[in-house]
Amino acid sequence: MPTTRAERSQSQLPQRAPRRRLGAAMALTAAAALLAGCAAAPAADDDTNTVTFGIEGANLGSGHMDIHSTQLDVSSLVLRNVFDSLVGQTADGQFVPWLAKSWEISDDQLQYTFTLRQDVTFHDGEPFNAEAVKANFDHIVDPETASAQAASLIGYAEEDGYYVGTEVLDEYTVRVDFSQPYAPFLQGLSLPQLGFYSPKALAEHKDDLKAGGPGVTVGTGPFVLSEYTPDQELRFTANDEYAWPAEGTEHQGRAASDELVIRVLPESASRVGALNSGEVDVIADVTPTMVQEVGDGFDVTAVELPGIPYSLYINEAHGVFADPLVRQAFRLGFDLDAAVEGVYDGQYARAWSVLAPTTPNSYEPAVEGTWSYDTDKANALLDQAGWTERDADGYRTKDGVRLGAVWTAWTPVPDDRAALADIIQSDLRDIGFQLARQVVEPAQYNELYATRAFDLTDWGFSSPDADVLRSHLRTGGFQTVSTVSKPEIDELLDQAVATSDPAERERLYQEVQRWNNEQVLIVPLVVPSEITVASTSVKGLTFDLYGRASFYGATVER
Amino acid sequence: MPPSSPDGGRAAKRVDTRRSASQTSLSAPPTSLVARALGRLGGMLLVMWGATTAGFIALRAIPGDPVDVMLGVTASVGESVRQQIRVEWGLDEPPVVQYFTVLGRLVTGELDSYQLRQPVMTVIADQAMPTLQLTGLALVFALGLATVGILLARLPALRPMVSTFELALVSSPTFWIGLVLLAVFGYQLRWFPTAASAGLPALVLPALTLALPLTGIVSQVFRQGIGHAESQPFALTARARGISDVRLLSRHSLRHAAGETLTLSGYLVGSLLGGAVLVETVFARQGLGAVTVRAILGRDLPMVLALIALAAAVFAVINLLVDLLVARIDPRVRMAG
Amino acid sequence: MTLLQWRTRGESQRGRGRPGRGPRGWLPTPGVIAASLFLVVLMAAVLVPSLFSPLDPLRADASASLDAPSAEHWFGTDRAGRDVYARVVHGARASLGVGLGATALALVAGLIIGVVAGLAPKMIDAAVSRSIEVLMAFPEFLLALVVIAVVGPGETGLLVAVASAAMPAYARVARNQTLVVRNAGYVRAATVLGVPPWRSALRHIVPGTLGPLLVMAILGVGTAIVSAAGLSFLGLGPAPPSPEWGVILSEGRNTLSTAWWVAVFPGLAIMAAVVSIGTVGRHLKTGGAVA
Amino acid sequence: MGSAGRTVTRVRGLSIRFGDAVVVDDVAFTVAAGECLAIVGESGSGKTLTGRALLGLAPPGAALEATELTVTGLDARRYTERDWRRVRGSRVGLIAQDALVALDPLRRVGAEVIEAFEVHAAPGRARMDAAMRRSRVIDLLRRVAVPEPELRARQYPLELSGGLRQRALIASALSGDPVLLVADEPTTALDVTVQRRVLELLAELKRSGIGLLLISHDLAAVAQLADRIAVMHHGRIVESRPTRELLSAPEHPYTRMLLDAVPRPDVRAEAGDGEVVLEARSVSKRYPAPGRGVRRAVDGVSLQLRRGQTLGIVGESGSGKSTLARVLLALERPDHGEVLLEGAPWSVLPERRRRTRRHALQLIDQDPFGSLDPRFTIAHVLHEALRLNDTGNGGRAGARDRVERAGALLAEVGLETGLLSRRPHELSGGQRQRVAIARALAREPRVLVCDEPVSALDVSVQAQVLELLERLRDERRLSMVFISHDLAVVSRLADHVLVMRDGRAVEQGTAREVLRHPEHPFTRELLDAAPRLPSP
Repeated sequence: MPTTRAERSQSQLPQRAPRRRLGAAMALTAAAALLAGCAAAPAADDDTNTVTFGIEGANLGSGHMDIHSTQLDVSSLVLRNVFDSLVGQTADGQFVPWLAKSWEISDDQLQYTFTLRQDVTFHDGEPFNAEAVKANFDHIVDPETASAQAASLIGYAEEDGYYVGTEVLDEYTVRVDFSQPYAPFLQGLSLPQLGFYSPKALAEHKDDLKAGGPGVTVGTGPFVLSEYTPDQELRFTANDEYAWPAEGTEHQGRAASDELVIRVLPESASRVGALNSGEVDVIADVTPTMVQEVGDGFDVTAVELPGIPYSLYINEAHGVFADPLVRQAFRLGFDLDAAVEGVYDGQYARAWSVLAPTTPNSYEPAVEGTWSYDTDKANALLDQAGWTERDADGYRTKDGVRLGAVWTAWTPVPDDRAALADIIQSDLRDIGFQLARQVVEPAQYNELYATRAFDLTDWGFSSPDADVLRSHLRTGGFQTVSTVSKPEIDELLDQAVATSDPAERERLYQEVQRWNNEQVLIVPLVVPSEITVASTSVKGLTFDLYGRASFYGATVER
Repeated sequence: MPPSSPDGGRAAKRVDTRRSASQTSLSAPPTSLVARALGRLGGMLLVMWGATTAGFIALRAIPGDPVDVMLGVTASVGESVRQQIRVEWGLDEPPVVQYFTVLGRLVTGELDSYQLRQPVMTVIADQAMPTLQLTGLALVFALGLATVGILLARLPALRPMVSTFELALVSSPTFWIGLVLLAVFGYQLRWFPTAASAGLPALVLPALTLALPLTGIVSQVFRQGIGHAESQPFALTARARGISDVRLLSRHSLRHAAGETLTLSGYLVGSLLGGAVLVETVFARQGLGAVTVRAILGRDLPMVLALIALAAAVFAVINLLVDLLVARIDPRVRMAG
Repeated sequence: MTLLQWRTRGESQRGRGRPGRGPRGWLPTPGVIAASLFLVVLMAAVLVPSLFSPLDPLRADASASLDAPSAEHWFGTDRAGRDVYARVVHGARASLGVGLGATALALVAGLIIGVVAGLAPKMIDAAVSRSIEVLMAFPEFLLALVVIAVVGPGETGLLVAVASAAMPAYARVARNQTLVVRNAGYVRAATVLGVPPWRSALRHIVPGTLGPLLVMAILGVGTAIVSAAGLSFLGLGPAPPSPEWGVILSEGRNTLSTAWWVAVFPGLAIMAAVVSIGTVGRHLKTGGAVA
Repeated sequence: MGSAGRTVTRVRGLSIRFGDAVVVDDVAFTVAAGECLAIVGESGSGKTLTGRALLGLAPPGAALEATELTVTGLDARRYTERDWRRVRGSRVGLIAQDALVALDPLRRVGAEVIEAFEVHAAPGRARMDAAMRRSRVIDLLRRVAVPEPELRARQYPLELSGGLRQRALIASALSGDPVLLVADEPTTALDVTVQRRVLELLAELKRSGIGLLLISHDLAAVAQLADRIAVMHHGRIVESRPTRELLSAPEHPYTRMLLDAVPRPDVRAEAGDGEVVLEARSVSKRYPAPGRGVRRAVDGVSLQLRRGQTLGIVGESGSGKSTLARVLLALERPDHGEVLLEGAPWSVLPERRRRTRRHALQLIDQDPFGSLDPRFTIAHVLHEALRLNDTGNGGRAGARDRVERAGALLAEVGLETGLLSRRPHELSGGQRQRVAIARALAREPRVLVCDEPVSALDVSVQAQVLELLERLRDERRLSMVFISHDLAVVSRLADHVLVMRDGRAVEQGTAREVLRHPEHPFTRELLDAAPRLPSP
């Protein structure tokens, strides 16, 4: 149930025992303090309470500053500070009023009517009202926006979409219409992607939104973007007018700190280094191995990400995977438990299902323990499938053809995934299965992907709603690797998206998960966690369902 | 020199026979400075144009739709959106039209990056600073260290050591040097911050990384140059005047070695952008190197072309500076015109 | 002329009194001997890697992830629990292969382009020389990146990229050398004898140009290995999990603070290989083995 | 000689070794103030090392021994490098062979000239002001008769002509007021006319009281200047006597050989009246000069060569001799005019059509080393030529007896067949030139163009090669174009002479006319300047 899940996921990671001798540790601390002193010196503007946050940054600077068009997690992480949503979602998955005081859903579930707060203004002084909501939603579904995520969150699609349009009923009342029931809507609304730009910014800076910047990235949030150096730094100042946090938020009124500085530090090691030396107060996107590098005196928060775990996607229409026996054998042919333990040092959980346990109202615990490393069984299955001969290199063959598949990934492959793949590859060799890996550049990957010209690929897709499965399993879905039509699963998914009763939805998605477990189309590998590490001097830091740090109530005690 | 001198012509011919084709007559009046500068400028533009054209052709040959790149790997958008983007960026035009459009926009500075959605000039201007700081400090380090190496190598006892060290530096991959420095001084000793944006202290290790192979090459070439100069007949005559070793170095051989070293240094400085790619990756720094890698991996044609043009321009400008400097040092070059 | 004869250890000038160049100056120093030995061992590792490491470079062992160097794993293990020593030994083939292959390719292409330019009419020579200049205006690494972007990553792409980056230098030297040789007395003599130009080119000019290029190439192999490692380091090298020094190195860079051995040993291997090649190459150059 | 003053240097029992090789062996000599001692020897005789020993500038690796080595009366055997430094420049000055490379090309002439003075200036007046330096430089340049010394001091060595450069070098050696000058081949790289003036300058210095140690390979060049001559051979001084005595009655066979080898101006009777084999009709060849304009390398030269004739072409360096040779050989196409070979068009033909007739006209080049591909064995070199004959005759039959024919060719030029397997760098200069001649003969030529064929050779070898050429010409009834800067050499072989200057043929005619009754002043100047031994 949601409550227990949230508790389970938001666990404090155990601190590792300090590995270095005390003397060394002290010397290092001294050095760190010295450097911190140096680094802090120019910014010693006594009264200002500044929180500094180090992030990986990914491709944020590459035109992903428009919350409506981007699909990057980092955009949400950073821009949450500027943009508020109509509804909020508490840690236990409940939807609560935010910019909307209340909402009503029609019985046929085709109309959502929102009553807005009347005291909200944008950073540029524009009032937040029904017109602003409509302008933003119109912007999201405008083809020119080329929205990669927001449009699908709102239920818009060029064909067979759910979203019909937005109507202004009066100054503070707005109605969103759907052509058929679309259950994930509130979920989507609670995300920064469906946040609100000042209509003035939308009109005047339409072409600059992707590049972003002060005066362009203008929302209603607790922080105002005041300085922006792409790929280096974002500076925010507290929005003094702010008085409209989501219901149930502990902190109230203006943000607790005066200034929030987000520094882009792409390398995991350098983020940890910066944290240890006091250059930054909080870091995000910490890898499991790097957690060990964090010294004493820091809070580590790990939140298992909802959505689809990091998984292998099998193209059953291609090569040897057409045979279900081979798919079964493939899954049994590598020691996932040992691999995940070895690569992630026990910081990430091994995945069982195509949905992560933290995905609200959907997880199927019954699939746990249903498959594990078993070379005897895998060998037997392959024998049964007719792959009985072995060639000089020890690989199985059938009719002179070697048993093998190509795993296509796009560059860059993070170290942990590469190591995981190395182990999988090595294990599969023992059962006579040759798994080759092909790492291509994103552009080339897209070419291959468009025609599904590969056997196997990999990614993880975090999402707050189980509906993410629709794009991954439904026939013809954008992220559906298999090109084989499967009416039974399509129907289940369509049913689920139109169902708003949580229990019924959960039942439907559990069925989907069991189905995948039998079919072996997606092989889940590991449930990643968002790991954030903060100095203990940081107070009031909170986390959302994705483990993203929220700085509204955060301050640093110097 | 006065062309009227009857001896002048003869001197010229003797030069011809003695030192191959590179040296020629002195009797010709020097071409006017303006004309020469214009010639150089023209050559520079030609090289830039050639390089960008080659880049355009190469990038057109690459498989992969730039629209995919703009959208990202996991973006789900329909065909009409893609078409919309294609029209917006002129990607639906025939290649020749695209070529001239891109070239025209490059010249006027209006060319926008596919990925970054800002004018490439802005991106380059923004990112040039970190790279300039990096390469600038690297140059300072390289010259300083090379001087130390050269001075140490004057002591015969230390010469083999210096030379071995040089060879090791020249032979090590830049990024590996970076990693070792990072591991030793960053993680183990913690003398320097490992975070990229921690100001000057954070610049030390990357600059050192970039500088070390450079040091090796420069000091090697410089020492060879001095050795070569001191084996020339004029060094014998100079010694026969009773001058000291120090004077031989400072008044004679230093200048001879400086010419070659400058030429090489110019080439190396031009290739620092390439080195910056690796160093910026290792140290996770921002800068043109990082932009380059991302632009190429992302098929960001406009960005790549701008970077190529920039590299060609840097190359040409540095060459020009080096030529001017060498001509200042070496009258033979100056007179060859 | 007497002066030159005194330069016992210096490089001898082409075509000028070097009658008595015996085995003097050709005596290898201990460094050269050590370097040669290392190269022999390296070549053996390229041909029969299992001779040096019985362990499988691809064998992963999740339970032995990032083990420090020990008697069992001389260079420790990487994150997937593979033996770093075995990977370094087996990586020699790819690294040296690319280094040698790329150099050979650059040499041959540069030789052909350079000789053709050197012999062709002025117009063509000017065009080719300009093109070479354009290529040289690219920083080597940028050129390699662009080539990889065109050819695609992987061992072949790597080889072609490194070769393309190195080629302009060879072409330039080949062209200049061709111009020198073309005006050499013996080529003029051949013309006067009535030797057809194509035969003169094949028998005199190409071999005459090849000498300096070969010396350049010997040293170039080291540079090529380093460039290839750099590109592999950026993830543009051979497909995983095949061992290649640059690849192994880049696998180790994020574990630098916890497991230095993954990155340090392949780096040492590159350095040792390149230093050895450089030492032997210089010795051959000054010893004048390539006439 | 009578003019000798006090002894400035005395050497006894000087030996210099490199490891086991003794290159200077028990050498003894003295030089007095105002006296000139010339050490004459061929390359490798140890004469340069001997001169260098007086400056303490033996190359690394040289072991030096002497029972006596005094410089201005001081025992120099125990000198440290520091002591030597005080001696160099201030007591002993060095004038090296080639001023183009002996002066630092990157420094102004003035700086080079003043350096020794600067270094040795007494510490008391350490700070010399610029005006003083300048006036000292001007004085020095004046002393060596450099015109416009103010201008020259500001120029770089490269901007000076060869003669001026050599004078500047002498000035730089004089700068520290030395009492002894070691002049190592001071005139070798110079044209005869310039050479003469430099020798006159040295003679003047000698008269002013400086002791001069002159080192040269050229007996004739030093004969007028030297008071005494020491002949060096294989590291030993084989004979050392006053000049006149030595020239008139040489005692040692080697000295006699050297004397005999000196080419003496001679006039050959007109020979050959057969048909015209090679003809140039007012040919011109221009090269674009750097900057703007053109340089006329050959300007309207006409000549005729009949069967059996030898046409000598004389001129100083840069006069266009070699360009003319290349035009005659059709290695360059003339801008104007035409060359005819055996009465048929030659220079106007495309190379493809010329190739079948190339064998008739062969070349002996100046640099015997450069003209042989260093990668080829001698057999290979000769086969390359022989094979062309075979294919030219339509049959490829010759392959088998090629070795035999190559051997025969070597025998004809006086070489052993054992050399066939050698490579050029294993041969001596004379041997190489013989191989080049053999290769030319392999193609059965009718005309031989010899471009400075002996100028790179030692005098003794020079004479042998000239003899060989003469013999071959007569035996094979060859016509010959013989190009040289050395009038004496030309006069020995040529029956017709053409004098070139600045690309033009200033005078041409039979050897008798031109050498006995020169009309053009330049020809007369050349004849005057040619060094010759004083008639005994």
